[in-house]
Parts: sequence; structure tokens; C-alpha cells
Amino acid sequence: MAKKVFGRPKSLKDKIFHYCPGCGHSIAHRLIAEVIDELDIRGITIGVPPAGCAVLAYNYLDVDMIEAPHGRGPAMASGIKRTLPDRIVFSYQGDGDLAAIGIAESFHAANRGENISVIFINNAVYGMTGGQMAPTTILNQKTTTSPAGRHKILDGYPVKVSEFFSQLEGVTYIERCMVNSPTNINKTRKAIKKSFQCQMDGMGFSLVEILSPCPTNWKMNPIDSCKWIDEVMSKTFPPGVFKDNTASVKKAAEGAS
Amino acid sequence: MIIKTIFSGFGGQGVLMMGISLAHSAMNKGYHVTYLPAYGAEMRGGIANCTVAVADEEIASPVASEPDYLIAMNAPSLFTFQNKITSGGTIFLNSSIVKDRPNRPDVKVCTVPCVDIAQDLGNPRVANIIMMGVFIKKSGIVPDDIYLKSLETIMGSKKKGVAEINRKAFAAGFDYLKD
Amino acid sequence: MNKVLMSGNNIIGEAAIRAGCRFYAGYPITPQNELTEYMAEHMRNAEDGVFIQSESEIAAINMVAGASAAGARVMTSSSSPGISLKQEGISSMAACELPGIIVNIMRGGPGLGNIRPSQGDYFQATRGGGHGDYRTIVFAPATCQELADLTMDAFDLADKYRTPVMILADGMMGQMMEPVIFKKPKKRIYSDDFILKGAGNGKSKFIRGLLLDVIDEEEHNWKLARKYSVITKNEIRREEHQIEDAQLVIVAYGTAARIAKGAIKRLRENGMKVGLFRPITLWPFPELQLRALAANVKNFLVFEMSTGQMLDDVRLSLQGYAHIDFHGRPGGAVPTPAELANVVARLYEKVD
Amino acid sequence: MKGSIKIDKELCKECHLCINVCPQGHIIPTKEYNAQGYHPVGTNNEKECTGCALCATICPDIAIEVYRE
Repeated sequence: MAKKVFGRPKSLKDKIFHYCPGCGHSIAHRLIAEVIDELDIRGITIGVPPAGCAVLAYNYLDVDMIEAPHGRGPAMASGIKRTLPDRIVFSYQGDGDLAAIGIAESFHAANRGENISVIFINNAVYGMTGGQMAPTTILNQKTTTSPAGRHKILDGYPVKVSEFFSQLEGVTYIERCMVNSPTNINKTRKAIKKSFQCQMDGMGFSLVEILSPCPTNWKMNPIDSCKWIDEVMSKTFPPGVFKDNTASVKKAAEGAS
Repeated sequence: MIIKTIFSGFGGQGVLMMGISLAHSAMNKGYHVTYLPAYGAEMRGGIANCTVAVADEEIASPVASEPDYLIAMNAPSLFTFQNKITSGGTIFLNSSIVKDRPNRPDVKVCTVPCVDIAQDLGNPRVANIIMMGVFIKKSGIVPDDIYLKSLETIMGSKKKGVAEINRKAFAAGFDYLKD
Repeated sequence: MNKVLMSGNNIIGEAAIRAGCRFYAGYPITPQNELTEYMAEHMRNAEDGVFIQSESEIAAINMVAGASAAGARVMTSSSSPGISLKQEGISSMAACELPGIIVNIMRGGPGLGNIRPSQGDYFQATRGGGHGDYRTIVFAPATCQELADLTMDAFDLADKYRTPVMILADGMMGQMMEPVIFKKPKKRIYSDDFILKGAGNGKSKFIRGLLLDVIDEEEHNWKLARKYSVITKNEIRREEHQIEDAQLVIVAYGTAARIAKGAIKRLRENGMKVGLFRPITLWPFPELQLRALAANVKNFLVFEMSTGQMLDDVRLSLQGYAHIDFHGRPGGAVPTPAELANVVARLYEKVD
Repeated sequence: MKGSIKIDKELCKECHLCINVCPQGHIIPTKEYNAQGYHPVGTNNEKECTGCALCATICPDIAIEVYRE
């Protein structure tokens, strides 16, 4: 008898994603659902989707969800988590949402060390609105609002969220991953699991940045988009663990008990 | 009846506390009262002041456009408010500090060297309570026993010795006016 | 219950906690700082109480929205410029039908304005304030006692109608102290079937304000509109003061209404028959109640600490049945009862 | 090890990421249409599936189930 080794995770509703072909959101949604299944936390998880392409995440993820106004996810998640400290609360945000309009909410939730998980999709453009320049658009990248390419003098520099959030004392764990190859996708799943586990262990704020293809707005096919992440985007946003205090927090907790 | 009083001085002289203690005791006497402090940027570095209205009926405006009494704990307070006071009203002056006198012939002036008296009592910080002793006696808004009880309630959380020195200071002020 | 002397800002905080508010987020702004400070101090001692000093008013309203979705009784507060920032979240709460209390201790405006008492946010408060087709219930207390009572009532109405409720006061109300007696709060009656607690073994839920389908959004708008008409039918509050024989009625709310009462006292001492109509709910506005007065009274004076905002509602209510004058002091000026009495006296002489 | 995949043609959006990662060349484009209007991928039975699941891992639309003997 053949045994099923890969199928749809239980915490994902049986619906066709509205995302474009080759979109990284779909993969990230699936990974979150897989992690929720693995940790068996579907019944206690509350998600906060953003404004952006992922605003309809509640159509797919089969957990309680409340949509936040653009950029305010971490504030809303803070309110939920403080009210229900034993639930698992995550905010799912894009780059415009987290690093532009909602940078203050994200930064301060991180700085307060809110015990929440933030899943941060970095695709270097505003996806839903049609591919405008995002805070994470890399230098010289052409977008609809940087038609000649992002220019450092005119537009400033791409915001490196993982690098600068890892400087905050309130942050426990930050990793930047990619979803452009099976190996990287598996790494991303591990990172998301670690982030949720970090929250379950009461260790505080964690963030997983995911370099995610947006073939439509990059005007590339999905395969080239995955290559572009490897060859170009990851040079500005190198993957890796930027902060991991989980071991020392655990040790301190054991020492105290 | 409605009586409006402005307490004014520099920060640290305890003028807001003077106002609160009057408002509290008038409340305990059964009157309608309002207490309105100056607030925000205007209280930084400037004079601190508050307005207390006491009435036997609902109080419309807590603002005193023509106060019956002014307690001026420093000179700028006198200059700021002396022209607002109602004709026939009374200005209580901290004469230990304020050398000037009001330019209004139609108001009464009651000079109290309250800082000097406080120093004689060995605690210069109770000058405001001494002034309250004078004010309560002269204005007659509330009886002294009700006032002292309110004062104790307000200062309640603080040390016991404080109640004693306040009581002494109030008595010194109350007795300062012989007539 | 004992009578206590407290400032308006502290009274709101105390009434909220007594009413079961267990989540407060806020950002410092004069003249409402004492409320934020009060909540910081007293939420610590309330069981399950949460206080967060947020990084902005925007964050505060969204924290409050999140906590509301999670089932807590919630409140945030600010003053005029901060309320403008909160509007995005208030609109979102109205859309998502999340209960919550927003306190606006108004100051002078527009822009940063000043920190003096003002009533320039009437339009913002009563017309929804943020984008989209919605309303918020707006209470306009005029005394510290009313601050206490209406704060408690606001929580009940927010739960009952699942809608944000605004308490609209001004810097004077926030700063002044008056004696107050806290009433016993009502028991919370609250349907928790929409609250997010995690799906457990059941079906997952979501709360959303984005309805891409036109028919869905239209239906949602009409659903909200039906709710608002029920509120309009049931929740109007107003005070009528000395109107029985009045030849002229002043229409004023909040601090302005207090001043009007002072003016009326002076005017009546001089034989002028003047009364006061004071809306306590600014939305829903006591439209029919005001119009009913026009059967006997032909002269109204709208008095506001603004250039004339409630004036529009009075015009809409009276529909030309009576003559309307206006006296306003915007920008943080607090007129005296004497000043208003002079204005009214001049008009009164023209009354036929 | 021998494996097999099951493609849900209605979910496929023709991104071809699976074709790109399949080490065996087992997945191929097709000319048929699904209800969404895409040409879903299909399998080439001349090339053996090992059940490595790389295709399913990268598939954004969870269109591929993987089985192993």
C-alpha cells in the first residue's frame, strides 16, 4: 500500500488560493498551517492578517482571525495576547504593512517583547496595489513608482528589518528565510515552528522574515523569480538567524525555578 | 451664595493643595464645589494656580472671571490676578515674599507673613497651611474643624508627624488674625 | 456610597474600572494625561487588568480593538489631535462591530491648536469621524457626576449594540474636580459568540471589515444603518432646564451648557424667560425633542465653544420652525456666564 | 524507493516550479485546461517518481500529493 507522505495540512481550509501563480504567500500560508498541525495548536491560535494581498488569509487558514487595518497588526495582536495570554497569537504582514506604514507598531511590539509571533513576507514590492516601490525594494529595482529603479538619493535605502529589529532588547528570535526552493522552504517551516514554540514557551517576541517571490509584479516567471531571490534579492537581504536568545532565556528560566 | 477663590503662587508652594483642601472641606460641609487647576504647558515654569468655587446651588462655570478672594503667594500672582478680583473682594498676600501692594483701592488686603511664621514653627514648608488658617477664619466658608478633618484626609497617606505640624500651622494662621 | 472629590479625568478612569474595563491603551496628550496615568496606576490592582502605554494613538486604538475582539471591556482616551489619529481604528471597529470606549477630552484646534477647553470636534465625533458610512454613539457630559454615570453607561451601550462609543468632554471637564458618587455598575450582558478565543474543536471564526463583494458590503452597510436607527430610537438623552415658560431657549452641551445655566440664572433674575436645551447624546441628536419645543418657543440661541457645528444639527432639527441665532467662542476661549447673558439679553429684547 | 504523485489539476496554476525542481523529469506541462483556465501539469510515466516530495514542497497551491511504497 502506498502511504501518503505529503498532502494538504489540516489547518488549511479546502479552498483554492486567490494568489497569483508562483506566489510565496501560498507557500507561507501552507507552512503556517503545517506548523499549527505539528504543534497541535489549531484550537488556541488567533491570527491577525494584514491589509495587502494576504488580507483574505482567513479564507485559507482554519483558525480564528481578525483583520487589522494597514500596518496595525502587531498592535492588535498585542491587545489580543494581553487579554488572552494562553492563546497563540501571530501577526502576518507584508513589507509595506510592517516596514512602512506599520513600522512603529511593529518596532514597539518587538521592543516591548510582546509574546507574539510575526510572520513577515518580504517581496520587495507592494503586491496588492500593483507593484509600487516598497520600503524593501532593493536599489536599482524598477517598480511602478520607481520606474528608473530605486535611487538611494531619491528614495533612500531598502529597510533591513531583521537586522535592525534584532538590535532590540525585547526581541528573542529573528530569522530570515526564503521560499524559493524546497530546501529553503523546509528551513522556513523550521523557523516558523521555532517562532511559535518560542511563544508557547513564553519567551517573547519573535519574527520570521520570508523572502517571497512576487512573479506578477516583478514581471518574471515563477522560476526566474525564485532565481532572482537567490541571485539578487538575497544579496541585499542575506538569510540567516539574526538573533536567537531562546537557549539563554530557557536557561535563565530553569535557573530561576 | 457662590464664592470663588483663586490660589496662586510658584510651583512648590503648595497652592494646588490649598485649593483642593478648601474644595474638599466645602464638599464635606455639604456645598456644591468645583476645583479647576491651571494645567499643561502653562504650569511649566510659570505660576501655578487654581480656582475653587463654593456654592449652595449648582455651579455653572468653574472659571472665576471675578473672584471674591485671591490668595497670592508670590508677586507675579498678585500682578496677574489683582485686576480680576471683584470689587469689595479680599486679597490675601504672602507678605514675607511679596513687598508690592495691590493698586486697587476697592479691595481689601490681608497681609500674612506666612513664611516667617512657618520658619518660627521650624518648618518653612507649611507656609501654605498657615495662610489657609488665616483664609478659613477670615472667609468663614467652612468651620475650622471641618477644614482640619479634610486636611487630614487629603494628607492621609503621609506620615503621622505631618498631621501634627499641619494642625499647628493651621492654628498659627487661624490665631494670627486677632480681630 | 461615599461622595469623593475627584478630577474629571480620574473619574472617567475610576468609573471605567468599576464598570469592568480591563484593557486600556493610551498615549500622552494634554489635557487628558491624568486619565492615562490613572489607568496605569489602577489597572495594576484590577484583576486581569491590562494597561499599555502605546507608541501612538493609532497603536492604542488597534490594541483596544484586538482586546475587544478577545472579549475584554476596553477603553482608550486622547485629546483632539490624537483622536484624529484614532479615526482609522474607530472606523475599523465600527465596521467590525467591536465594542469599545473612546474618550475625547477636546482642546483647541484645528491642527495642534492649543490645550485650552474647546468644542471643535463636534463634527468629527457625530459624523463618524473616520471614513465610511458609520456612526458612533456620543455622550457629552456636563458635570463630573455625569462623567461617572455616562462612562459606565457607555460600556453597557457599547456591548449592547457592539459599537464604539465616544465620550466627548473638554479640557475643563477633564481637569476640574467636583464631588462625585459612583453608582453601582450594571452586570455585563454580552453575547460572546463573536469573540475570538481560538476555535477549540469547533469551527474557526473571523472578524473582518473588508468586504470585496459589493452586495456583501452594501448589505453590511444597511445592517449597520438599521442598528443606528435602533440606537436613534432608544438611546437619545437630553436635559431640559427651565423651558416651561421660556421665550428663548439656549441650545448648548457640555461645558457650554454649564455656562448657559449660569447665564440663565442671571437673565431670570432680570425677568427674562430663558431656558436651556442640553443634548446629552450628541449622536443620536435629540432632533424630535428639540423640534417639539418649537411649538411654543420661536427663538433659539445655539451656544458652542466653536464657530458653529452643533448649529447644523439644530437647524436640521428645527427645520425652519423657529428663528436660530448663534454665539460661539472657538480656539480654547471659555466665555463667562455674564458674557453669554449679555448676548442673550440683546437678542431677548428683539424677541416679539 | 518508488513513489508516486497525485496532481489535483483544478488547483494547479501552471507556475511550473514543480517541473523545475523534479530531479527525475517526472512532471511535464500539458495542453489541457482546468476550470481556472490554466494548463495544469501532468506526469511523464516514462520517468520514474522516487517520492522525494520536492515538487509538493515547492508547489504554492498544494496541488500535489505524494505517496511512497
